[in-house]
Amino acid sequence: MSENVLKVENVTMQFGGVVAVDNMNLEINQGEIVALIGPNGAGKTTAFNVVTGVYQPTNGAVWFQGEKIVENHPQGKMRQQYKGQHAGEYSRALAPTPDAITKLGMARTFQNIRLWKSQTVFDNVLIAKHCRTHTNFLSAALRLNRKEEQAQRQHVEELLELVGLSDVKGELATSLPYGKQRRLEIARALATEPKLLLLDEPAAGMNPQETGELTAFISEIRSKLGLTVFLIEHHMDLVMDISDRIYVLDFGRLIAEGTPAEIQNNQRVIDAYLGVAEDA
Amino acid sequence: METKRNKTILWGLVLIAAFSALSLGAEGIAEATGQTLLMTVLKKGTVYALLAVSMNLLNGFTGLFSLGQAGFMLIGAYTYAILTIPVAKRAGVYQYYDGGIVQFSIPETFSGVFGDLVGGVIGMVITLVICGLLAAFFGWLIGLPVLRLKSDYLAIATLGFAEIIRTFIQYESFAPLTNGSNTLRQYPTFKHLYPYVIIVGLCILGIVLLVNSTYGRAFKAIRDDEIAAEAMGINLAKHKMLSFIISSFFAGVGGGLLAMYMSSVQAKGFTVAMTYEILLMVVIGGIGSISGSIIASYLFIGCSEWWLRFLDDPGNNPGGLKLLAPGFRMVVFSIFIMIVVLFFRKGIMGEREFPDILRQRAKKTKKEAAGK
Amino acid sequence: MVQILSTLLPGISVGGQYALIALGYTMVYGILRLINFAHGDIFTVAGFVMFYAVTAMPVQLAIPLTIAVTVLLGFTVERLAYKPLRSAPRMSVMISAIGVSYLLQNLMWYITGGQPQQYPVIPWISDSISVFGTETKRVTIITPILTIVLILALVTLIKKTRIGMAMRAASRDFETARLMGIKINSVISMTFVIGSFLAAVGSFLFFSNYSTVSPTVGTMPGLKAFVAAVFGGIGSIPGAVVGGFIIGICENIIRGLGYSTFSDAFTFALLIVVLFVKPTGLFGEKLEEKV
Amino acid sequence: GGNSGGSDGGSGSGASGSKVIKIGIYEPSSGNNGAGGKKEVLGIEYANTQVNTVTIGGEEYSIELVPVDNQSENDKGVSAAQQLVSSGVAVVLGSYGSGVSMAAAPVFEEAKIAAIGCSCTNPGVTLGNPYYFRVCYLDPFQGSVLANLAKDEFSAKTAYVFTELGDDYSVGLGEYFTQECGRLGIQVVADQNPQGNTDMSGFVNAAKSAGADVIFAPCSTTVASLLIDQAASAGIPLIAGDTWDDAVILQAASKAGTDVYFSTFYDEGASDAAAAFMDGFKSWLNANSDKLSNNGGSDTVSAVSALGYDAYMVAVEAIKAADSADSDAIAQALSGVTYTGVTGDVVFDDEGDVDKNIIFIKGVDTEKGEFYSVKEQGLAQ
Amino acid sequence: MLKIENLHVAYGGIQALRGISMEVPDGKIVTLIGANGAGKSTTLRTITGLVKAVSGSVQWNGEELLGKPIDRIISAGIAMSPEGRRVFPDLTVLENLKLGAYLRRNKAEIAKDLQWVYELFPRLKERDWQAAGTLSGGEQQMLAVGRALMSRPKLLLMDEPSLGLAPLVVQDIFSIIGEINRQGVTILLIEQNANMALKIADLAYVLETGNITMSGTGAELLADERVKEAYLGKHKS
Ligand SMILES: Nc1ncnc2c1ncn2[C@@H]1O[C@H](COP(=O)(O)OP(=O)(O)OP(=O)(O)O)[C@@H](O)[C@H]1O
Ligand SMILES: Nc1ncnc2c1ncn2[C@@H]1O[C@H](COP(=O)(O)OP(=O)(O)OP(=O)(O)O)[C@@H](O)[C@H]1O
Ligand SMILES: [Mg+2]
Ligand SMILES: [Mg+2]
Repeated sequence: MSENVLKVENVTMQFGGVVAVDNMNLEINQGEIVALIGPNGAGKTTAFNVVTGVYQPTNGAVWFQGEKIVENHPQGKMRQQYKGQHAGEYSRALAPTPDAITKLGMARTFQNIRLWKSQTVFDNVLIAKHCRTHTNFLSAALRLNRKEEQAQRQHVEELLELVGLSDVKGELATSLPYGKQRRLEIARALATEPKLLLLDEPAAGMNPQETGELTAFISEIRSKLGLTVFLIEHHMDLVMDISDRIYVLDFGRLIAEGTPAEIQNNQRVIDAYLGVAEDA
Repeated sequence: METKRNKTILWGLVLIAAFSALSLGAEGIAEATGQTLLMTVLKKGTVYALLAVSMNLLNGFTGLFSLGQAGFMLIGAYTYAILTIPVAKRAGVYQYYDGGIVQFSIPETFSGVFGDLVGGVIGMVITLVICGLLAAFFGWLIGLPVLRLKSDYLAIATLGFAEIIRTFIQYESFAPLTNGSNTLRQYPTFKHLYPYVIIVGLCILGIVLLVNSTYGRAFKAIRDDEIAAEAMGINLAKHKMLSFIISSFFAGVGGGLLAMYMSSVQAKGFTVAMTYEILLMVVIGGIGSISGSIIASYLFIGCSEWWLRFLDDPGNNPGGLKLLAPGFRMVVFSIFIMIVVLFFRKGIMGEREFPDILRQRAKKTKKEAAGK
Repeated sequence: MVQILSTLLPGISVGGQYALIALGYTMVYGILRLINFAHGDIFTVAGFVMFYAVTAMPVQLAIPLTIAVTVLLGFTVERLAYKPLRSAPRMSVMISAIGVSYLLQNLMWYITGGQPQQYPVIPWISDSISVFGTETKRVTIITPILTIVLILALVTLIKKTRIGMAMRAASRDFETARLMGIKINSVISMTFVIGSFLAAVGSFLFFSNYSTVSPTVGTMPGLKAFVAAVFGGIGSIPGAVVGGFIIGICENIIRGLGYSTFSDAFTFALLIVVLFVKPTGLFGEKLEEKV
Repeated sequence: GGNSGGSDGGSGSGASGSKVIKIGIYEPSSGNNGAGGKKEVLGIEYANTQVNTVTIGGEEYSIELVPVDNQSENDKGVSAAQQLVSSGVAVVLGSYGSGVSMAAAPVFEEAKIAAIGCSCTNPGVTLGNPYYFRVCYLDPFQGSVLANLAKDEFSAKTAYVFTELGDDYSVGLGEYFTQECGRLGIQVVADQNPQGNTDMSGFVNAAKSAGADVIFAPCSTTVASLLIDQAASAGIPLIAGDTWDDAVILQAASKAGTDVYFSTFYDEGASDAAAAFMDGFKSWLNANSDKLSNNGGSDTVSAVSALGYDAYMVAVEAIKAADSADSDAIAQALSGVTYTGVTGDVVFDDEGDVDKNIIFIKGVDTEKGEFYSVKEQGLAQ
Repeated sequence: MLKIENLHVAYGGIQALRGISMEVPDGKIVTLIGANGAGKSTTLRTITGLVKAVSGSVQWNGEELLGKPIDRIISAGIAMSPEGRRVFPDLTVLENLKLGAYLRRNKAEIAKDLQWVYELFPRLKERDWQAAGTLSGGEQQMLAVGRALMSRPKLLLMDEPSLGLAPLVVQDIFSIIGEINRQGVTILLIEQNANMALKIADLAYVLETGNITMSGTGAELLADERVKEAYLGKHKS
């Protein structure tokens, strides 16, 4: 079963005249940790947004577990403005909302933390389980779904245990320190029972010490839950430590792909992104 | 955990029973002492409690800023009146339209089967449910185009729909159905307070249960952060619509109850001002607090329609002052509101519920006891 | 021709009045993200102030006095009812605005006894003139012209001047605006001063046309103006103006066709259609949030 | 329960030791009809200064007025009415505005307290409610009479009927007017003003292009003053119902200089009693600045004040006839009361309405800035 | 010189700063490091007046800043690039930069500084028409720093300027910090990237749950075992 989990096929994302992602092609296999790196404004977050359904790409397609989930071609005003390639190849407009994609088994965290502010740590995770409930609102209100609810709460407890937040589960999410909020975001994403986890700069705002802890944590959940992880990060310690493969993006274009060792020594990547390694 | 969740239903029913019994007793005392105004104010407060809670579900729990409440109430009120006016009285009510085109009355139909009292009550309750369903249907219809709008745009669009509904109800060509601009009246009403308490209590219990269910949590997630909610697999369109429809349903039921309370309805009263009033109650009670909405409704009604009335009477003027005069009451009342808004920013209850406060108290006293 | 003109003229004139009031909404919204529900009432107060002022002084004095009092009122309302809520949730400020509206209406009721009052005749602008054979007041012609002049001035102020830039900066993020050295309280007061000034000017034009002031007379034009602001994209100045004129003209066409029952409903229906196609109004900024 | 409500209320001991009987005033003093409501109250208050005691069972009772504000709104009216019931009034007067009266009717009926409407002209107020009475004529009659006026006075071939959307008084009166026009062969063009609209020019233009000889505008004074201004420029005369008997109209019409005719309940020249009321009321008003300001600042006598006066007097007659302070007894006695008031004779029919067959028509003398009596109009045979 | 003495700050009941004292001498780079939630940002926000202190004193060249309105503090020559970038999302890049110079009047000099900022961050020049809200995270960070520079401050407060920046740009940012410092600007820097911060800092303080627990020159702290253990990560230097 060498079916890849995620395949991005000829994706171009254009905002007016700005080409944020330019003809991107990449594949992620089952169980891998793949990093996407590149200079600021290279289009990494935008690529995530396309994959998760927040943006509809201008052209191209996205496959998830062998199924085409997103597809588009330049339409309307874009037809003239389009600067990318493969213009004629796609004809459908397939644009599920993010929630539909999440239900398929993909979950993400955000570059700027987006927890539900007025909710407790526990509820933040529990709410994310909502997409896996089967009861309708009437039976939920009348408490006819006790078994399901019970099971969900049990799962949430386990997740919190896993990410090490059990002791603060009753507190408001926003009262946590930054590092723990990041972990909570991951726990919340895990609650949707994903196969593929997308992390957008999970170590931003963390000091090297905390980053080290996070690195270990990501490896751990990958092996425990059998996840596939796709992450964006600027902390090279983390990236080089845990990635199986790395894609490098510059001005929306993939400029390199390879193992950490290959990337670290790729002159193009060094010039565009890494710089002379001082402490990376 | 499980037992606690069962308790909500049980406690709710017990509370409703207790309050109905209480209201029955109070009514007896009020009648004996001639203080019937208390009952009237309580009746209205009860109806408004439901209206405020249903608005809170939308504005407070789901974060959808809607100003269409009066429109849904209007639908509820008219549905109730149209379906329950006794056939014999229709000619008098629809005086310009030959008795109108609806020639049946649901309570009367049921009276025929179950006897006057039981059948009448069954008919009235069923009609209230129909009020809710019809309002919910319109909620769905309106929700289709407007729910994609954000914050203030949603507010003005829903407000607009409420106005459109009002115009259509008053439209001459529909008058055989709606009686046009004229008053609908002489329909059956509940004389006592306790039926209001029971019906409103059950409705609010339903909302409380919903809010604390997985769907209610999803609503709150949408309120706190739509983008995150969607990314976590919550279908925005579906859940917003659900909240909107449920809120409309209860606004419709509330409208039906309000019609009963007023004993006559006329579309011209259901203006934006009514929506604003309910919104004030919601905010004064605390956005996102059901017990807050309930408390605020009673306080609001009591204050605006009862306790301050003496301020309107020039006869009460102290000394040579000429302050007290018609209209002064409303000035004082608006100042009250401003004070609450400015100095109790989170409303009376904030986002807490009444049981939370009790729990906190208990914790505190426990702690104090332990401290000693 | 005369028929068309006689429907169009009032439409343009009403549209101009809506536009002037709508500007007040839009400016305040643009900076505070606040629907200033009290704006329509400030406009009504301006009407009453004028009414009482002319009983005591000549019109030439009453006009500046009215403007001064209205501006002062707008300023005071902001200081007392909105400023203390600067860090409160948006909903609280909105409720405060509803509260102020409630208070102003009740206060006017209390003071005037609810009796509609005849608005004084302002010489020259109330004179009748004939345009292409249609009898009308001079104010009908003046309104759109004045509106456009005021708007041009306003757009220049906001786009080209320092204070304008400060206003736009403050509109999203008070704290950071402060960090730039912007005195946001003055900026906000300025907004209210301008908005109230426009409301006062609007009141001269409006009441000269419609002659009666009563405590709730401002509610409907206020609401319409608000709709106009949303229509054009709330926060957008040209939007408010275009919205005002479109609504004013459409209303009068509908009436001209004999469907007055639906003129309000139509206004709202039109609004909903526009919002359906463009969820943030004709010229509204997209409220897209970058994820 | 609830049946014994207020039937034994209505009496008590006053501070001075003498007995007191309370008369409730259920009127708006705020909201849309606040201005009109206050004038009605003035008539009642003036009446109270004229007759402030009544003898029951050989004992002298002083009459105390209990006013309450129904805010011109149906939902607020219910609690206001209940307030009166709670304070134990023996009989109620009011209200200006048929809608609020209908909203309160069941409250009074349940408490078995009679209510006497002063100026609420909608048939629905008294219909089917044995406890509601009124001293004014009804809309069907008024509407028909005004149609006749249009024909007699203006030889109208086409009339433009302008009503207020959502206002039952306005729509109802318009409806009756239109029906009678059909009988009289007058063509009718109708239109409705949406609530809160202030721009009337469109309507006047429509009337003009329809070739209307007259505009019939049963509407509130607020809308009226907007309309008059516009109608003046088109030169079309206006006819209206009883609400226009108000100083606001006088000002507006004088300023605009146009022909305005309206029906009214009261004409000071109709009888000696009417003239006496006029004089007495004016000097009472002028003696008290508060009252004067409640009357809109002028001493113009509104018909609703006269109706308020008559309603009060009828209530007093009923108390006398019942010879009891019991509200239900007073209600029973009311149907038998006959009284000659300043607005004409009051004799109640089975529904509790009075039968009047003549309506006073007044107009505005734009030069003098005064109302004058045009004629007494009845129906064409 | 900026001198902080015994500063206490609380948010409601939460004590964020519990009596810190520190100095930022003229012309130096001073860095403040510490774990998440230690109170670093709070310190900067108190200096600029965004947060009210409970007690203590903050003196800038002898003038007490506590209690002064923010615009007064800014016009005294202090600028801050805030945590989380806080660019004005609706305004263009150019307008954002111009707002940085809001209190300055000399148009010619403003234009010159604009060129300077564009040289420091060429990306901003490319995008000067774009609404700042649509910039990528890193681009926004550049804008925030550029905007602070536009006021030509004497004292520049920087709250995690390297957050979310690409490694290459992080290096750039640090060399820019060095550069503006050489031009005479005093700098108070907060960094998670303690390693680099300590390298360029003349003076450093460690903040732990509202208290200053260590201080010394950058080099001293860099060599300190406890600092290494807690902030620099175990496995790499
Ligand atoms: N909604 C939008 N409208 C216009 N331009 C956009 C929009 N979203 C992103 N962009 C542009 O697209 C480019 C890619 O942005 P993106 O956020 O994907 O960068 P990134 O690689 O995630 O950078 P960083 O590492 O700084 O977060 C940027 O130049 C940005 O300005
Ligand atoms: N607005 C606020 N309301 C309540 N508490 C706050 C607020 N801002 C900060 N705090 C609390 O004050 C303490 C210090 O916060 P501060 O932001 O200064 O930390 P920091 O050192 O800058 O951390 P980070 O590295 O995460 O930026 C923390 O405990 C935080 O939770
Ligand atoms: Mg990014
Ligand atoms: Mg910080």
